Amino acid sequence: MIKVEEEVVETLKQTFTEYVVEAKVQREKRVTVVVKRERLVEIARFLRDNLQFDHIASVSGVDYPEKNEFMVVYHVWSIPKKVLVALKTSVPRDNPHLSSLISVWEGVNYFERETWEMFGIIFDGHPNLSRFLLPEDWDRGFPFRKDFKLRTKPE
Amino acid sequence: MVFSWIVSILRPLGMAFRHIFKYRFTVKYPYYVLETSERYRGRPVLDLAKCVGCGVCATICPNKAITMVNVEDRRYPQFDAGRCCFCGFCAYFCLTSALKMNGGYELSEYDKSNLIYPPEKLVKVPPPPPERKKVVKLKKLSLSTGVTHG
Amino acid sequence: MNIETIIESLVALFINRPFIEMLIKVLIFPGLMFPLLFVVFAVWFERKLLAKVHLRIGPLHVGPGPLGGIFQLIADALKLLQKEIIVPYNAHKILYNILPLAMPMISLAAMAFIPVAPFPSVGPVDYLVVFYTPYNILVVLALFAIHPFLVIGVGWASGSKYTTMGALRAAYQLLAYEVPVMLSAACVVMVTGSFDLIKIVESQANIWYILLLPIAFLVFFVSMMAELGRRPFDIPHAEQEIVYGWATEFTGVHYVCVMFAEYVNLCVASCLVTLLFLGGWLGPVLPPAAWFLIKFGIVVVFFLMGRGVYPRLRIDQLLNAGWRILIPLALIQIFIILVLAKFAPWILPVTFVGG
Amino acid sequence: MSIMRVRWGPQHPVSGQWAFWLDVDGDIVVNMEPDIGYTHRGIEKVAENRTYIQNVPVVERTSVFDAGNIVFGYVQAVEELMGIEIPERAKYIRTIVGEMSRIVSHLYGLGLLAIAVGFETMLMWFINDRELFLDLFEMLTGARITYSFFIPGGVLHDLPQGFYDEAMRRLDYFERRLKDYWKMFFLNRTFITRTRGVGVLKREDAIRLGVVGPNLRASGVEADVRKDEPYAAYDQIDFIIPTEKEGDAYARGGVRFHELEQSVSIIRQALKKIPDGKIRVKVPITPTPPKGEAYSRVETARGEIGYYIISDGSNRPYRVKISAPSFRNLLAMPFLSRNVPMADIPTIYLSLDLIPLDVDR
Repeated sequence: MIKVEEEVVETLKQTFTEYVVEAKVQREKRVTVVVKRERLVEIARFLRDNLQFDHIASVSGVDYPEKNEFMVVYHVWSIPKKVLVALKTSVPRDNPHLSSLISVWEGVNYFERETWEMFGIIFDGHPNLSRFLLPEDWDRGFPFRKDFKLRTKPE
Repeated sequence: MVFSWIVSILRPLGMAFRHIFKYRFTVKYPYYVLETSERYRGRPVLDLAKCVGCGVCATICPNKAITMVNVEDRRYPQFDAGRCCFCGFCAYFCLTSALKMNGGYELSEYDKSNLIYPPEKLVKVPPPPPERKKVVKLKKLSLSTGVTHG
Repeated sequence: MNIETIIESLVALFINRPFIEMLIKVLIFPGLMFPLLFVVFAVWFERKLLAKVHLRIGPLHVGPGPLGGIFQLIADALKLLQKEIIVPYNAHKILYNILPLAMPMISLAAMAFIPVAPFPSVGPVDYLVVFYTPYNILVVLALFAIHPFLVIGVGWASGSKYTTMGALRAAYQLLAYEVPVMLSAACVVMVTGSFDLIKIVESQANIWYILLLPIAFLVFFVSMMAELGRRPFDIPHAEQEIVYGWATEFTGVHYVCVMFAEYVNLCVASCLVTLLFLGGWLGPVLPPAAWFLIKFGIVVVFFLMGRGVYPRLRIDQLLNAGWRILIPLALIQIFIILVLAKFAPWILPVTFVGG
Repeated sequence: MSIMRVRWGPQHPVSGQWAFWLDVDGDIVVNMEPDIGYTHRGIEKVAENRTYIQNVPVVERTSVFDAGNIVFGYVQAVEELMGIEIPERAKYIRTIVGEMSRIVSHLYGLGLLAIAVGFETMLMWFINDRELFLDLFEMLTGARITYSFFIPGGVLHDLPQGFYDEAMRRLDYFERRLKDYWKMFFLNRTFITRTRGVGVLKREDAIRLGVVGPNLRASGVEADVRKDEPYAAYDQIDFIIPTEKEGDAYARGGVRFHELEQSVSIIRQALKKIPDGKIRVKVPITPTPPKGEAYSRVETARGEIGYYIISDGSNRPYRVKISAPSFRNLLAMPFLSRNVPMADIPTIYLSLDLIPLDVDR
């Protein structure tokens, strides 16, 4: 039952030995892969072309201020294999640059735009990183970061 | 081919004419009100005798609509209808079932301060609909006409 | 000259048969009062009928008992008349103010040429008609054809994107549907051999043209629906696409005028359908005016019903339907008439020269 | 050639709470850009500041049209984090609520599709029959629209007395009405003319853009979380996934319509098979799941919703990412609205069943 997932993990580990930090089967139909950001695009393209991960499910940013890094998680579903892979990569907080995966999965377009807007992670190569969900004149920083000060309602 | 084309244009017309004579669904609200179900989540009502002041309702409330206030050395919930999202968790998690959801949903007020229900006000059960209003029961659904309400 | 002679001369001037007849014709039955009452009733009836089709109740309050909501339109109109007239910044001020007022006038003018029932009188004809001319069908259709130009003018003068789009759509649609209207009316004229609506009705004594010329009836009805902009052809308004089309910017009295004109047009179109194809006032037992009103009412119901049953077409589909289906159908009908004239001339009420 | 830039919304009869920028050449739209965020409430951030159970009504507000299935995903993710297995009966009740919610949502969505082409009757009839299920919801959960009914560990209430009979009667009636609807709307020539061939989304484009739900299935991809990764009681119930090949607006409406039929059958089976037992396992009022993360997928009416929840061991989630179906379908909107007549924009928009609430979160 869990064979397909292990196969994915093994293939990834063998192909990108140095750049895969961690790859494991989380549970049935869930695979977690942590990679280094330098080769993110190649690994993503490998996932799409060789392992049939074709359907982007979500892109989430996670803020870890104490580790001084952001984690960007791409969840990709494979329609033929019926497996979800979580492709994680960490980005330093003081220089949040990451190459965009829009050339691999076109569906990440708005997800990356949202992640940029909410976390300030700059996706190099993204065609249109402009204000999306927030107002045009928003100047209070990046709201989903942990150090964003919430304004409480005046009593 | 032409026949099915004509049928597909004329049949909806016939069906629409047939529906003219079916029962209406609308409930004329201010004059008629619907009977709510037993579990209907309107405003919570407090039973002072049962309340032990544990504060579970205030802890679980997602919108902080319930705060605990002191009344004569006892702690009781105070309810703010303006913040309530009517999830019913306060009543569900209440340890002694002192809080119960009541069917009363006519909670609008002219003054915002009236929306805050201190314990002594929260005890009162919302009054039934005024005399002029007629309570429409959930009618039995008739399979031929499709009526569900009056 | 004392006051009694003045009163007597005034009485002689006004209390006489021709003048009272004229008053009835101009102000009451086919004239002003009839379209006004029709608009009030039609709007209410449309709301009620659609509500029934939608399984709702419809308007309920302004008006007595089962006629609840019948005065809603009057209340709405009074409210709208009190409203400020907002002229958009980009608008052409003069045209924007004049054209909407001209619209109901032209519609009412078309109404004046329509005979509705026989009525023994001392005037030029024994019929209930405000202005009589033997070419009245031409006049009515010509007045109808002015509307597209007013609409284009209004849309342009409002100076907004949505009104411009709506006006251009209206132009396409109304101009495209002029042709089938004319052609199908021409069928009736051919069969009757007269441009006179009265003669057209009288010639249907044996057989109504809806039975004799079913294709022409279909074409005429559908293209009239398109001319009026009733759904499924309400593309110039198309609320979901261009807000309210060419009438988006109108407020207050302008809006009242535009809506009034639309419903008077509906009245004129229903009258035309009744007269051309349903035998007008002909019918047994009941008085002719009653027959006319009954048939007229049925036609109105079918005009209004389209809104409850069909979704709106797209402009290209509409033009396709107009140019590729309705016009050929009308031409086929003309051909059929010619064939009938050749082989079964006893069916037609008129004898063709050489037929 | 001159291009006119038209702003479509947020004050527009059919735009909803967002806006499109349309570049229009005559009546043809050459380019379209969504301008969203008018209802952005930051639910993901709000959820970080509340406890796990308090979050249930909050995430429900993602899209209240389909409240049952939206919460379903969240609750499952929390259960996966805490490592609890819910009782069988709760699973069946969840399935029933989820399918009823799907029916309610599809009726609303199909009605809106009809509104896009100017067909009020369809909306009214669908809204009318939506009431059948809202009454059932009121009977079962106590609320008509936002029934925060699922909590981590199970469901709030058991099926009430007489629910089985009432539901069965309503389903019988509804099934009969569905046949009428098919004749009245989907076989209506004008409706077919208006929706056939509009906004054609090909199979490979649909996958490439990451479109989900009925929109993906209307393009010929048989992908449904209920089959791919059965949750709740779906593995014990017999149903099919309706698909279409054309990928146009009519096919998308058709898939939704056939899903209504399937949902009726699923509810019937679930009501018949439902086992006795508990409806909830004990979970503390403020649950504290161990460190970890979970990604749960649920098939909502508009498509697959994904909840990515990271727990840091405290009583509040460290991060909640809601991958909402309308947000994923949104990318298809600019793609489809190139070189189409302006009149097709509302049809495309509402045939994709985009809900601004869901897009903005």
